[in-house]
Amino acid sequence: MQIGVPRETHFCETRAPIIPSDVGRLVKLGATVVVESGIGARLHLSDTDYEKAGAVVTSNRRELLSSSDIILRLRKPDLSEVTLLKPGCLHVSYLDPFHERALITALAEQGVSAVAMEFIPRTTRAQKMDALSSQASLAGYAAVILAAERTNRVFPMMTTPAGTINPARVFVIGAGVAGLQAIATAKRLGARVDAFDTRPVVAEQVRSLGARFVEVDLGETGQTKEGYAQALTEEQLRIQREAMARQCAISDIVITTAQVFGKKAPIIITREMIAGMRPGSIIVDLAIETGGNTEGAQLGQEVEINGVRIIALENMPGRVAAAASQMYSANLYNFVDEFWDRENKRIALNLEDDILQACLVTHDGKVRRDF
Amino acid sequence: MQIGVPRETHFCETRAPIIPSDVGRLVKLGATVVVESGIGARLHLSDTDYEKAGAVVTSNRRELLSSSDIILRLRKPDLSEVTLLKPGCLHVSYLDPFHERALITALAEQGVSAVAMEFIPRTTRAQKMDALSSQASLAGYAAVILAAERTNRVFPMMTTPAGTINPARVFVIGAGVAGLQAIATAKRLGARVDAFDTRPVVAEQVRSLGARFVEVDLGETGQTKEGYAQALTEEQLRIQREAMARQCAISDIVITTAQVFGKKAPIIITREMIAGMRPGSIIVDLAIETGGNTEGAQLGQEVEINGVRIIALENMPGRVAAAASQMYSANLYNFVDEFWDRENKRIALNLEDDILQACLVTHDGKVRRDF
Amino acid sequence: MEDTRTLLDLIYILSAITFILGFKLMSRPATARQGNLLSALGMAAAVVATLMFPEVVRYTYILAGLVIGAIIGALLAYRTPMTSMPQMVGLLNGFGGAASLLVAWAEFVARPEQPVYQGVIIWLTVLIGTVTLSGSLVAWAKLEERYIPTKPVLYPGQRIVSILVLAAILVGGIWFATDTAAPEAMHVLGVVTALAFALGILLVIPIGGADMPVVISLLNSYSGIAACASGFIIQNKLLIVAGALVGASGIILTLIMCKAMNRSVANVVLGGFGADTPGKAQNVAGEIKPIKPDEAYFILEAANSVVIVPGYGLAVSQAQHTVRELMEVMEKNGTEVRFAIHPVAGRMPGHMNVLLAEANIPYDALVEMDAINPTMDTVDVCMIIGANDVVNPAALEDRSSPLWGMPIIEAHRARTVIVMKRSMSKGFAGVENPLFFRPNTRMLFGDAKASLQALVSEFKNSN
Amino acid sequence: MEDTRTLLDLIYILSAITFILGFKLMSRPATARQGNLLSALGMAAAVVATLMFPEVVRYTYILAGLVIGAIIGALLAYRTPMTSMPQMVGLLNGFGGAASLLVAWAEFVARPEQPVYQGVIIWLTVLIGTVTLSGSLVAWAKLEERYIPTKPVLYPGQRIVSILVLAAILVGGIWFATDTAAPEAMHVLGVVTALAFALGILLVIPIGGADMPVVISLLNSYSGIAACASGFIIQNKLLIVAGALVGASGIILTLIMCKAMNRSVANVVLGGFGADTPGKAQNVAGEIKPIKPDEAYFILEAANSVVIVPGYGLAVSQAQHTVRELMEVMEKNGTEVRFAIHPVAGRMPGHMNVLLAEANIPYDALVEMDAINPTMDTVDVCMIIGANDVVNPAALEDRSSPLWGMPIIEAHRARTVIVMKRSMSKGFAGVENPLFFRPNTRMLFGDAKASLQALVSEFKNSN
Amino acid sequence: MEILIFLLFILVLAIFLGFEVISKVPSLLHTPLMSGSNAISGITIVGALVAAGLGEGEEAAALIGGVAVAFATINVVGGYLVTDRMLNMFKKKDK
Amino acid sequence: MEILIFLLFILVLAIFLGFEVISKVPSLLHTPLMSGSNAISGITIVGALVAAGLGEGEEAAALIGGVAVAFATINVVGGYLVTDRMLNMFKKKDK
Ligand SMILES: NC(=O)c1ccc[n+]([C@@H]2O[C@H](COP(=O)([O-])OP(=O)(O)OC[C@H]3O[C@@H](n4cnc5c(N)ncnc54)[C@H](OP(=O)(O)O)[C@@H]3O)[C@@H](O)[C@H]2O)c1
Ligand SMILES: NC(=O)c1ccc[n+]([C@@H]2O[C@H](COP(=O)([O-])OP(=O)(O)OC[C@H]3O[C@@H](n4cnc5c(N)ncnc54)[C@H](OP(=O)(O)O)[C@@H]3O)[C@@H](O)[C@H]2O)c1
Ligand SMILES: NC(=O)c1ccc[n+]([C@@H]2O[C@H](COP(=O)([O-])OP(=O)(O)OC[C@H]3O[C@@H](n4cnc5c(N)ncnc54)[C@H](O)[C@@H]3O)[C@@H](O)[C@H]2O)c1
Ligand SMILES: NC(=O)c1ccc[n+]([C@@H]2O[C@H](COP(=O)([O-])OP(=O)(O)OC[C@H]3O[C@@H](n4cnc5c(N)ncnc54)[C@H](O)[C@@H]3O)[C@@H](O)[C@H]2O)c1
Repeated sequence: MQIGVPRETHFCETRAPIIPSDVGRLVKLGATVVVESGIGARLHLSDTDYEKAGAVVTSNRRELLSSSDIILRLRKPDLSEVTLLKPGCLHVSYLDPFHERALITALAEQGVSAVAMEFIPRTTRAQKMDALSSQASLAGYAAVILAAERTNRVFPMMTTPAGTINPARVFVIGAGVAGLQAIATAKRLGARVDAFDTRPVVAEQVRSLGARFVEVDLGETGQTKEGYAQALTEEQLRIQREAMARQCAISDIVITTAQVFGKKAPIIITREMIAGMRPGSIIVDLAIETGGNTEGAQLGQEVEINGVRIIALENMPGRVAAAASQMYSANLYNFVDEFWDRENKRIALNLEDDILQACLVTHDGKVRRDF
Repeated sequence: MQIGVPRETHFCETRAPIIPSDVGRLVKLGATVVVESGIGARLHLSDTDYEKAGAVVTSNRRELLSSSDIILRLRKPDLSEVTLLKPGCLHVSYLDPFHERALITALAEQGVSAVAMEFIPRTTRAQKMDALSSQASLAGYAAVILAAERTNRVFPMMTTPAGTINPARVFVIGAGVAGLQAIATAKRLGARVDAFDTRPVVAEQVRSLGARFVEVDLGETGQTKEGYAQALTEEQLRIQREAMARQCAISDIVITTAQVFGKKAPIIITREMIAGMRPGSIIVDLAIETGGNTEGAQLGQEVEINGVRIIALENMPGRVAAAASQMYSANLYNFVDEFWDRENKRIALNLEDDILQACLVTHDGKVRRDF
Repeated sequence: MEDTRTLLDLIYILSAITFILGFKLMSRPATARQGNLLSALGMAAAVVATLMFPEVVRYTYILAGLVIGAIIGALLAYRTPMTSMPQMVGLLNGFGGAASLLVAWAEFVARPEQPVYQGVIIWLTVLIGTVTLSGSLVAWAKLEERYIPTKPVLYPGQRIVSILVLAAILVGGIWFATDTAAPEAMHVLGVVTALAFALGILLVIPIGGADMPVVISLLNSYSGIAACASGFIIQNKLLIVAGALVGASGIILTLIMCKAMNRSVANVVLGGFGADTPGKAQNVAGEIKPIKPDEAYFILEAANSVVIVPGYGLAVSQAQHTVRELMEVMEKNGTEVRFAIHPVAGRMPGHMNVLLAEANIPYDALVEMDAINPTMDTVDVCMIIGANDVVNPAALEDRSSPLWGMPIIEAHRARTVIVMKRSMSKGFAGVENPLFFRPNTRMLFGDAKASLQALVSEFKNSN
Repeated sequence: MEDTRTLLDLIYILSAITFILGFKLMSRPATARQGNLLSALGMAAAVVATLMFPEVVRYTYILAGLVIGAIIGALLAYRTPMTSMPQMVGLLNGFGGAASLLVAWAEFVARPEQPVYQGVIIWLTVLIGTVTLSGSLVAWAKLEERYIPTKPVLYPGQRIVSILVLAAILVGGIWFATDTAAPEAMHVLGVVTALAFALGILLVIPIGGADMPVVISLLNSYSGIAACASGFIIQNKLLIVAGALVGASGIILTLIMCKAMNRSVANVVLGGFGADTPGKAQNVAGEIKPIKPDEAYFILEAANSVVIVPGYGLAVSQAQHTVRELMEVMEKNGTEVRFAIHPVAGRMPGHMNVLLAEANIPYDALVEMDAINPTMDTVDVCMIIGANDVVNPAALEDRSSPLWGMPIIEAHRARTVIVMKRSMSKGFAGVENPLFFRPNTRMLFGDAKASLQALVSEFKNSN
Repeated sequence: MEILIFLLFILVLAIFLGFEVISKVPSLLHTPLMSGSNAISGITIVGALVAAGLGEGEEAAALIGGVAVAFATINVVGGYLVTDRMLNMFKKKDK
Repeated sequence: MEILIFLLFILVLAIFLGFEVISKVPSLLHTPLMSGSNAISGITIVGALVAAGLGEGEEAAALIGGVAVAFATINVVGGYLVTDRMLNMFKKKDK
């Protein structure tokens, strides 16, 4: 079986979908691995590094796409490239399924078995291939580091001969995977950290990291059986915003990660709230790729409103591309490994498997699940 | 007595020499405080903030300089402004005395009592006015944050479903005030930290922060009675470089702070050593303002050599300007307070005082100490 | 003559000293064996000295008794499998009670005319000795799981029957002691003996098998009291001293054992009529074996290599600093301590790393799952702190489990597994964990931090 | 008659029990007072019972003795300032020895014809009682710092003289005991008494004043032995029990005290001839008072508010986690614990913050220097951990000090100051710290982490 | 009576000593300690010996005494040996 | 002799008890405990009373006994009072 891994082409993508050590592991499974030349360039990984690991390096991207039985990549494919794919092949990548109906139909029509990384279930067993988790966690880390670099304050308390510097106050809204990692990182640096989430189970997790959970009585909120948050009612959102406003006003750094799976992210920080914040404060909006939690945030930009800097850069995991590539690559390998038939050295998709049930969006010419 | 504080004019200066709360404290001493308009702008501090604290805000810089009995500032004055100063006035700022002979002669000729912050002695009693310490400490912190932001790796170890990410290795060369703070910050973030310094007493201090001290047998090194390092012999430098080369090759981040008071900083990292480092590694050179420890480092720039990024930005404390201004301002206040005659509400310089002995470089028309 | 007496008395004093020292030594693991040996020597000296007593003139019965007793005793001691030790101790104890009761009978038979106070003492010795005998027999049978059901035997009116029997014994005692020389005295004493035998059975049979060790300890104390009482009969100081030592220390030991089980003596002996034992079997095969920190300490103390598996519970209880402390004391004790971190432990990637780094646990002490699993068979103790799903063997063994196929830290393969959590509740994945029911698993219930602190104190107090 | 005897004996048994229980209670701070009261009651009962003895027929001397003794005793007890307690105990102890020796004399005078073994016991009682008396007098005088120099009095041939005196006493003993009825026996006993008096002086005078408490404890044990011996003379069980209790427990107590001082008994009593005390006065005014963790524990246990001042030594010993533990146990004990961080503590700005944050000490528990100083007078204990320069009061008081003018944490104003460091060595600034010599300062020497761990264990063991 | 008082004195002291001597026993040692003290309670053998050694005309008592000796001996011999076996298991690991 | 043996038995038990009864005493209590046990050693008063109570013809002995009573009483009364005063100081803080 040939596994093909094209180079990522998006201008702001610094990650590589696969790293040499995982190429080696795939080769060990008995696959032929073909990668596109320059795949690891932005990570300072040369083609030779990949060749040493057992990959065939090619510059012919079309050929790679059309001859591979399995395509592994990071970002969703360009619509134009779908027709190049070998019918019946397995294609694993992010697909952005809620917004890319056309792409998915095209994949189905081409007869491709397309796996959407977004749909890997959040079960304990599937965690090793859960790229949403692995990347979100790094995004949380990167957000704090970025905020620390941008702010003109220091995070830890310092009692010095020239007076005492108070610790920075960091407020994390949404304590999912990214939020928890942000809490942990800010705590490590010595900040005073508060956090909020609508899912009540999160309070214990926040405290287990030594941060304070901001209690807001929103009434019933709940979570889906997948563990995702449910969207709030308008009234609940209003109550939340009020509480958030108070907390933001005393915070130096606000990091928002609130998302509702499959929906646009809720607006939590309004312009008035920003006006109530101290000039010089920083907001990092990690939900920007699904619409953002902050009014006025611009995808890919840092804007300043009333002296408050709102950072809404895209591809936050890409800021720590070495780690992010290592993890995404491992996610891909674990996926292939899970469904690999070691005897016949080929992929064997058991359509009954609950992981595939969830993430295999097209197969046999049909779109398999609705979303 | 009028205390005048002009705005900092250097383009890359983000700090303010004084902050409103210290203005208030000076006013309480019985002084009239005049500040130049816009003094706190880059810190998001408005003129009103200063006025509220009791300062007179003026846009007339010349008038401010020529009418004040005490001038407090951060950077050394422009040679052109010296003649404006009121003879007999006290002028407190950095003076860069080893390179600014002409400036100092001018100050003496003008009859100014000029204090060089660089010469505040490193004694326990003088620590509260020791700006070298307060700023160096912040520089150490900022260097690590900057490195963390620039590297594409993460600092802490992370054992995750997608594999284990090894902690970044940070190597700190020169564990003075800045180096120690860098060690502490990197440790906090979860890195594996090694450090080296030529002064043997430092080993214990490094270990007291939980980092490893790299033992290199250099023979006799010693320190001055002020606690500063002595310059090494050529032979010693060679031995050191060898040991450093080994350590750099396995480090992801190298932070250099090695300085020899009053001399050009020693070159510790040579081009060969850089060639031996992994592409993607980072060097932050904190000694750049006294010449730098890294061959190829460019003041104010980030250059890349063989994939190794060498960061040699100036004014590192300025990256955390809020904290740095707070501390520098406190240093200035503490200085004035120390020599303030509370009965007569005026400054009273006791020339016998060991602090003044050290830092008062011109007085009564004469240059008072040699350097 | 007078001189022999004095010599004998001096030997008795020495034996008494060996018993006292023996007790002291036996309460520390390191010296327990010497203590036992010392007190055995004292016992031997006392026997030899007694044989030289001027009153001892006939040796046939003595020899016969000694030889028969020694053979049976030795056989019992060597033939009994290690697992049946508690019931063996119970049985031996019963024999001790029998001996005391017989001594009282012998004295009475030899000299039927006795002052009232002696009569009382004889009656008392018979009573206590007999209760010890029959009670011990029941305890033994229960633990052997033969002849009598292990679980509490209950019937209505239990207490009333016991109280009536006791009253009858009391009446018999008064009758007997007021005139021991009366012709019916022997019969009265005979009836008292029979009733006391019944009483012993009545008292022990309603108590469950799991509580038997405590009962045996209490009966042991009784047998000491019986020996002490018989010492008063024949006015022998050594009997009094040794008997009182055993009686008193037995009571203390009983209290200590009850405390270790988190029960009161009254609860065991009285309220315990039909009490259920804390760790009951569940649906999953196997039984839960809860332990206390001091027992966990002894397991860890003896271990050469320990692997700690932290989980979300460690974070919840914020026990990271305490676990480092435990690591330090264990390492000081010469044990190799490693941490095995499962990739999904906790609630975010790297959760455990954050905690352990905060507690300054060196990176070298961390081992990855893939590196630890192959060595798990050689690990003495795997200590699981607030983890659950990540050590669930169902992932390897049960195709129907939602965890099936997930790699886990194979804690179950370690020689002993100690699991620290607060209850039997499930982990994140919401599935039952068969590890907790394995024969080599011990559950240390409680908040992880509290349990760890208790362990650290055990280590610190023990040296 | 016989019945009174039995009654008396029973009362004696009760007194003995009160003494035993009294001892138990007195070894725990919470119950010590009751223990003392209980044993006093037992003593009173014993005295009353004895007065009813059939042998007691003359009451004049008894009454006189009791009244005079009670008045003097009460006066001594109430008039003595608290600071002179140790020497008072020594003096009282000497009187106890005197009583025993006189009892022996009285028995001898009343019944000069005694069997040999009684002669030996009389001689022994006189010997021990007299040594106790004279030794106690010397100890008292030394502690009072009157009459006799406090420091060891040494002269050549010390040991030889002592040994010769002891030999003479032995010879006298043999002479006396072989025939107590001989005409010269009384003179012999008189000479023995005199020599014993000299021996007591010889033994104690070479020991330094700082070791006197240990000596008094040992003499206390002697006086118990003397009482015990006099019990043998008049064949009184209570005297034997009480005397033996005091004798044995006194020895244990002596050992414990020596251990707390890190000395061996031999070192104190023999080698101690001229030993110098560990904490000697220095140039700076005042004296160093080293303490052990258990004493520090008692001070902290009783404190309502504690301020901890960390310094560079805390970092060196990496004791941040342990200090947090101590904070937790103290807070559990109801004590308010705050940390006062001096701006220049450590070796870099914010050094202490890094440590305390790592150990998860909440920011709320940190107080700035300016905030803590005004409240320092109300602080029960200021605990200084590896800090030195930052608490040096010379900065406030000594114009010539290089630290003059630096604001410090004014630890010296707290009620009690506990300083934890390894030695008397100086801090970064290289200047002597007069704080260590203040009357309210106690030095807890040792690595900060080890000391803190010891304190934590003390807290944990005590409940 | 005098003797009884003495015995009482001894009893009281021994009881106290019994309470004191065992204070903190790790649960590991509960069973061995119980077993060891059980063996000591076999001291009743001394009484049994005296009874079994009774001379002429005390046949019956002596016989009872003999049986008592047998029981006591089982207790003593079995008790010490069992205890020893148990303790033997706890030998410290060789470090 | 019998009585001597009894006394010896008692002595041995009492000594052991003495050793056991004090095990871990905080140094804070060293002085009070010493002082309290010192008061107990004043038990010699019992012997002194017996001597001082001797009747006719034992003038001398009784006189000596009287002095002994005085000394012993000082020891007992002073001892208990001093101990109590000391312990009074350690009263627990009121929580
Ligand atoms: N790593 C990630 O990124 C991530 C993210 C989300 C979810 N998860 C999931 O979380 C699970 C992690 O496994 P795990 O073994 O670490 O945790 P777990 O399976 O959730 O088990 C944690 C156990 O800790 C115990 N516990 C809680 N508080 C405690 C306390 N104070 N003291 C002692 N014990 C306490 C609980 O039992 P008691 O209540 O009986 O004490 C519970 O059974 C996996 O299923 C994983 O898929 C992981
Ligand atoms: N904060 C800064 O930026 C900075 C920078 C450079 C210098 N300094 C200077 O450093 C000093 C700081 O004052 P400080 O009070 O923190 O420290 P210090 O005055 O240097 O005293 C530290 C004390 O800790 C004790 N110590 C060392 N290791 C120990 C251990 N393992 N366990 C217990 N005690 C230990 C030492 O006494 P033993 O040897 O007897 O144990 C020493 O006296 C000031 O003089 C300050 O000026 C500060
Ligand atoms: N089984 C596993 O091993 C595993 C692995 C990873 C994640 N998970 C679970 O998946 C779930 C989703 O995690 P995620 O990080 O991907 O979530 P996400 O990115 O969808 O959302 C981020 C966080 O924002 C919160 N949020 C939504 N609306 C909000 C609002 N109005 N205000 C504040 N917060 C709001 C959510 O509750 C969530 O915690 C979590 O329960 C997590 O524990 C499980
Ligand atoms: N008394 C006080 O309170 C106080 C306050 C601040 C600093 N100090 C002392 O002042 C001294 C200087 O501190 P600093 O940070 O300003 O020093 P610095 O900035 O002059 O030098 C930085 C470090 O580089 C080291 N160094 C020099 N040459 C080197 C080489 N070839 N290789 C490696 N390292 C080299 C020096 O030893 C020093 O530790 C220290 O001893 C410090 O403790 C004292």
